[in-house]
Amino acid sequence: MATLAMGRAINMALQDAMSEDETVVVMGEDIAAVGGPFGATRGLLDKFGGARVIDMPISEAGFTGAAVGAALSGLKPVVEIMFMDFTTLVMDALVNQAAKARFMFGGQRSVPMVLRTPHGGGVNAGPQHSQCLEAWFAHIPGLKVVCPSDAHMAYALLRASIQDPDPVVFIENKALYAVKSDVPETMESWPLGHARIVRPGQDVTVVSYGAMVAKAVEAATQLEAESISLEVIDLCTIQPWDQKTVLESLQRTHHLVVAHEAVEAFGVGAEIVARMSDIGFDELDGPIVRVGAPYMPVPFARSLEAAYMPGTEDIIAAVRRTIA
Amino acid sequence: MATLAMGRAINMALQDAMSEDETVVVMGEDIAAVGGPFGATRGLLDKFGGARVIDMPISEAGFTGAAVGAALSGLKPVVEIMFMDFTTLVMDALVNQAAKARFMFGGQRSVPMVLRTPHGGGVNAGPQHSQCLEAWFAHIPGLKVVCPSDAHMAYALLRASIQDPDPVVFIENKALYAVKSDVPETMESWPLGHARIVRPGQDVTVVSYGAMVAKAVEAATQLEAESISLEVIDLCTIQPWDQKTVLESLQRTHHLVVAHEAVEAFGVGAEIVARMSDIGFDELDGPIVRVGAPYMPVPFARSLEAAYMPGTEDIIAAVRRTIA
Amino acid sequence: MKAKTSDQHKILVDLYKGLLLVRRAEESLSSLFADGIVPGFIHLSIGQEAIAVGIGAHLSSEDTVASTHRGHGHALAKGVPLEGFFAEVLGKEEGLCKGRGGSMHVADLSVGMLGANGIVAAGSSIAVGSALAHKTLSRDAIAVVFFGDGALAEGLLHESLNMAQLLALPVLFVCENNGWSEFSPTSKQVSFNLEKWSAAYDVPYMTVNGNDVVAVHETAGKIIAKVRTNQPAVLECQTTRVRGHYEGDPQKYRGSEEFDQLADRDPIRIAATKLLALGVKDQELAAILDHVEREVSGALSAARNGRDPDFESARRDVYTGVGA
Amino acid sequence: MKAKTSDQHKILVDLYKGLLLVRRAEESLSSLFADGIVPGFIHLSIGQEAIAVGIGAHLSSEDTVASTHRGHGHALAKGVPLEGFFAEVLGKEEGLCKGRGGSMHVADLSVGMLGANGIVAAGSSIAVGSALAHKTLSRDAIAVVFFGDGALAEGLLHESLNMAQLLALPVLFVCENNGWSEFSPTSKQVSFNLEKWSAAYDVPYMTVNGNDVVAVHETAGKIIAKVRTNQPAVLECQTTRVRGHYEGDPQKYRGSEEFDQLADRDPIRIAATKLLALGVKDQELAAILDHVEREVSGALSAARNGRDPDFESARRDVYTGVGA
Ligand SMILES: Cc1ncc(C[n+]2csc(CCOP(=O)(O)OP(=O)(O)O)c2C)c(N)n1
Ligand SMILES: Cc1ncc(C[n+]2csc(CCOP(=O)(O)OP(=O)(O)O)c2C)c(N)n1
Ligand SMILES: [Mg+2]
Ligand SMILES: [Mg+2]
Repeated sequence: MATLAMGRAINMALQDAMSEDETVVVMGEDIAAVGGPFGATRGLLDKFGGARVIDMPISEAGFTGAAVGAALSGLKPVVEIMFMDFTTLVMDALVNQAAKARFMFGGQRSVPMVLRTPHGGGVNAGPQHSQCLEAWFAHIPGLKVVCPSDAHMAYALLRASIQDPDPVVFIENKALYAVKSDVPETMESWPLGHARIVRPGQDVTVVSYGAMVAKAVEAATQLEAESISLEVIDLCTIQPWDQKTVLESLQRTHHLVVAHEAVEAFGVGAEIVARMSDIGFDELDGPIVRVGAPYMPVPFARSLEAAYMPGTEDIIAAVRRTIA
Repeated sequence: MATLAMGRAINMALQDAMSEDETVVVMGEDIAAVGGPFGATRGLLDKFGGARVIDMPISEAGFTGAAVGAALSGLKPVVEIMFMDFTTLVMDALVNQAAKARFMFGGQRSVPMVLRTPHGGGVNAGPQHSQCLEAWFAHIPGLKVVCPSDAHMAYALLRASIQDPDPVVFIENKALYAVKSDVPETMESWPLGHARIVRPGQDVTVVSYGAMVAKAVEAATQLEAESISLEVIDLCTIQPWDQKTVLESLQRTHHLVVAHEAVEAFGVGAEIVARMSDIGFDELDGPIVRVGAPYMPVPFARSLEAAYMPGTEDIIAAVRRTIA
Repeated sequence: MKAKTSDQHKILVDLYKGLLLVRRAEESLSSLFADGIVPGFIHLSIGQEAIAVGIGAHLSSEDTVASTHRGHGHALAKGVPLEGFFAEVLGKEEGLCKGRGGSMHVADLSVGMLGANGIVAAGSSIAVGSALAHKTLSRDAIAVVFFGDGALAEGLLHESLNMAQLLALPVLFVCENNGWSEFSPTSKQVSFNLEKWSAAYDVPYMTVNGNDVVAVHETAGKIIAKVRTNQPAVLECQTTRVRGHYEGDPQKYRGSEEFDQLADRDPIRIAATKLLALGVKDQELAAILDHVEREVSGALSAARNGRDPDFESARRDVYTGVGA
Repeated sequence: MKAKTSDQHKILVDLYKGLLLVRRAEESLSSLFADGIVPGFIHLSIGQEAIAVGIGAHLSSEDTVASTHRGHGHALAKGVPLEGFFAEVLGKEEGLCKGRGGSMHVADLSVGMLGANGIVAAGSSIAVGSALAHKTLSRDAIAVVFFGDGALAEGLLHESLNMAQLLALPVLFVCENNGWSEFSPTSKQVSFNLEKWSAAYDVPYMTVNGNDVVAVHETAGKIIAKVRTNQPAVLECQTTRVRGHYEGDPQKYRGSEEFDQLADRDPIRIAATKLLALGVKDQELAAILDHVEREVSGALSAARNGRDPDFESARRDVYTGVGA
């Protein structure tokens, strides 16, 4: 066991993917010589050269569209969009082109591309550099949506995302880049569409992803003292998501909490609740409670952002409410 | 009582709004001399002149951004985006600028603009001219989202949307443009955030909006024969939505179906279910069943699109399942 | 000298055939559309065929083409099979895209046709990416993007031209300038001159009479030679849209003088005149027409006999390899 | 003659004061940032102040300004109150935006400051819309958008310039060309020449040494006179970024020769030299500095004493008039 920061794990996954498959290229702003604003692409230029590590102008729509064309023409582009808020600029390329091409061309060709982008608050980056928009992408047939919770999963899921033949939106919580966690000596890829039970438990299932997973684990630790046992599930892939693992857990615990950093209203949690309260209706011994951000843009000031961010306390409150 | 096509009602609402308030301007592609591809702006140029009825180049991002700047500077722009699929091009203007400006400027100024756009299938317009994306906008704090179900509501809600001080995404199901329905002699505005019980009933509540409302009413008519009584609610406003009306209905019927034309997964219905299965948990005598499109782009061929579109049959099946 | 003449002769005969093929295919679709047999809406390139045909003659099946909503000519000139083309536009299982895309999404990756596109200007970044793949994978191929004059207002085109020039990519940007953007003259939508615009990026620019297939072929030959050295370039083709923006458009916004001039500018008439001047006999021309006629009607009736597409296999094509 | 000199003198003294104000405000923020007191990240305009100051001197509070991530100078030169400015950047309730936006969203609508912006190039369309409002509402005002050289790669800028020219709007496009786009030279990101580019749109263009406040003031005066006649125009200011892209950026990517040249191009030094040449005494300059110094430190300490923003009132400002 070694420990690794999530940013470093992403960097390793990119390196390994590029070593293994010559058609993998990376594209984005300041990703080559500089190695990316968060360092995710550091060293790639030296190792793989400018033909595969491509600095792009500030033309997000243009180079994401280019990635679609490249993916249709034999490359596997991994695009970096510096902040998830900027994915607002690339929605046509992702939604009308990448997501639909395979389907609307009659299955002639897949679009093997990955769009990496950081979301999330906690660093006072303000309303236009913090938003969590994963729910958008999960609503689009043809896209896959992935969000790792730590270094190991970031490596494993990014490898799988790059290997995947379909367009994947790969979301990195920026507060996790510097967070170190244990990783095995050799890391392998983790299949898309499979959740992971991070911590088994009996009383309440907590489904989460990304940075909220650690907070759910923390809630579990705190509630142990009261003999409330949480089963914490890391969704890993948001679309297609692992309904089976969640349902089986619900069948054991009969209580469910869904937690994420994104705004609660119309967020990813809504789908999980809606699905489970349908196929799992007879299993439910209490309401499914969601934890998510309040209905407001991510505010800048330290005190405001701290009040805004959903956390361990909120998960604990949700657990209490579902078993009340 | 007169009867009116929805397209005509929208045209009247624009006319009346522009007559009443000189700061209302309309902007879009081919909306002036031509009156808009769906005729919604017909006659406005003659009546209000080129300074207020403004043809724009094919620059959706640009003119939606301009609408934000205009709204911050004293106008009330009503922007037309020709197909909802093209809103992929204006997400920055809507999400990072319009939605956040009031909040992030400390409440200094509101952004009174409306973005009108048609969604929906049924006319074989294919994968890039049919998508329903309302769930995206409903997830964005600061935006309001409205979707009328017939001519009267289109008039009433568009008037309210233009009067509203905040940015409103106003969604028109294109299959309804030519559909005529009864309207009162004098039409007034209908407040945003208020649902409407279109048809009272006792056994199952069906919540819906846009083109699905008529299908829900049709389902109610058909099920009458079996003495199953549906209460059909037209949501009218998707964000902020009328939780009170829905909850009160659920408290009477104890069964809920939510139906829309958008893809079911991560759609608007998910939020309604999630919310009601939380605050209405104790009221539920059966699972809340959703009706929505399957997880695929909107296909082109007639037979495919017909199979794709959720309809009355699906609502009836959902009703049977929740009371089973 | 004699050899050269007969080469020229052969080339011109082929170009003429190409023109007739597109023309007759579209005229057939036009009457089927009027009869209600073509679903959705279709945009015809009648009057503009010489551009697709003159350029297409220089392209191999490794070269890639990104097209527009008005893409029938581009597809046929790129060599997509006629029957599969018709079957697609008619929404049949035998269509190139299994009837899922229709006229606006005709694609055949096996011959380098990356697809028509429902989003104005979207092809430009797709072509840039395709060219990037050609170059990165050391393919001796170029990418061609067709776009209309109205599309010049889209920011994406600017981003694409800039990227192509920065990265020295083999992309040919072909502007089909027909003076119209839907129902409005493009002069009201585009304030800049394409020649000067290209010069600002230091991108080579040529212009040609887009209704003269010989001129297009010749000029395209020159500029494509440049593009094959990884120098992106712009080719502006002055042309005429004969039909409405889409079929069914009554074109009330066009003056009769404009229509009067169309006959003289008919690409087929222009080509026939040249052929006759080269000594080709009337009968030979008649024989070509006859040949094309039979090809078209054969393909069309085969296509019309096609099956309705299979819904379940469509559903499985949202992601790759989901299997039965 | 004498009057003119003393006018000039007075103007130059005011410009000099303006420069010092921005400089000292930013230097203070720089050290507070190093001490961990400023939340988030800040982009300083040190070395570029003459542009904001020279242009700002021509603007009334009816005129509007749309700014960038590097917007402190634009805000201060537009006349936003210093204390509210500092309080905002520090995330205080007393901030211009109640601490919700921070450095990247400083706005003060009461003086026509439409906001800094976290999205590169977004200000351009906002300015176009603001100018549209000025014109439509017959206000004798113009809109100014500032943007960096890197922003030229964004398609939105192209759309905005085209719209402004088509609609004959009073917008001044100011390019602050500092040669850098984050950590990369802009020469690698923008393939075109702004002068030729403007010419393609027939938009008047001027260029000026952006480090010489007198030159900026003079040139801006001329070009703004044109803009006030509803002729959009481009002003390119050649300038120097002294600090890193953001505070904390070690600038390893810049050579020492570049830094060596910065002192000679310091706008304050250049202005001081001119003032001394006009006969202004050293003491007078010292007195100005002293005055500014006191103003800045007074405002800053007041701002630092501000309160944490109120979360509940922030939440209420998502929509207008939600009330307590
Ligand atoms: C992004 C986008 N905006 C608007 C439209 C609607 N639309 C389809 S074709 C067209 C006009 C295109 O004009 P031009 O590029 O000159 O092509 P032409 O139709 O003349 O061939 C418009 C506005 C669209 N399909 N996509
Ligand atoms: C749409 C968008 N893309 C990327 C960024 C990240 N970013 C912030 S500033 C910047 C460079 C801007 O360069 P320039 O326009 O020259 O302005 P300068 O920083 O030199 O003042 C980038 C890429 C952003 N904020 N918005
Ligand atoms: Mg055209
Ligand atoms: Mg710069």
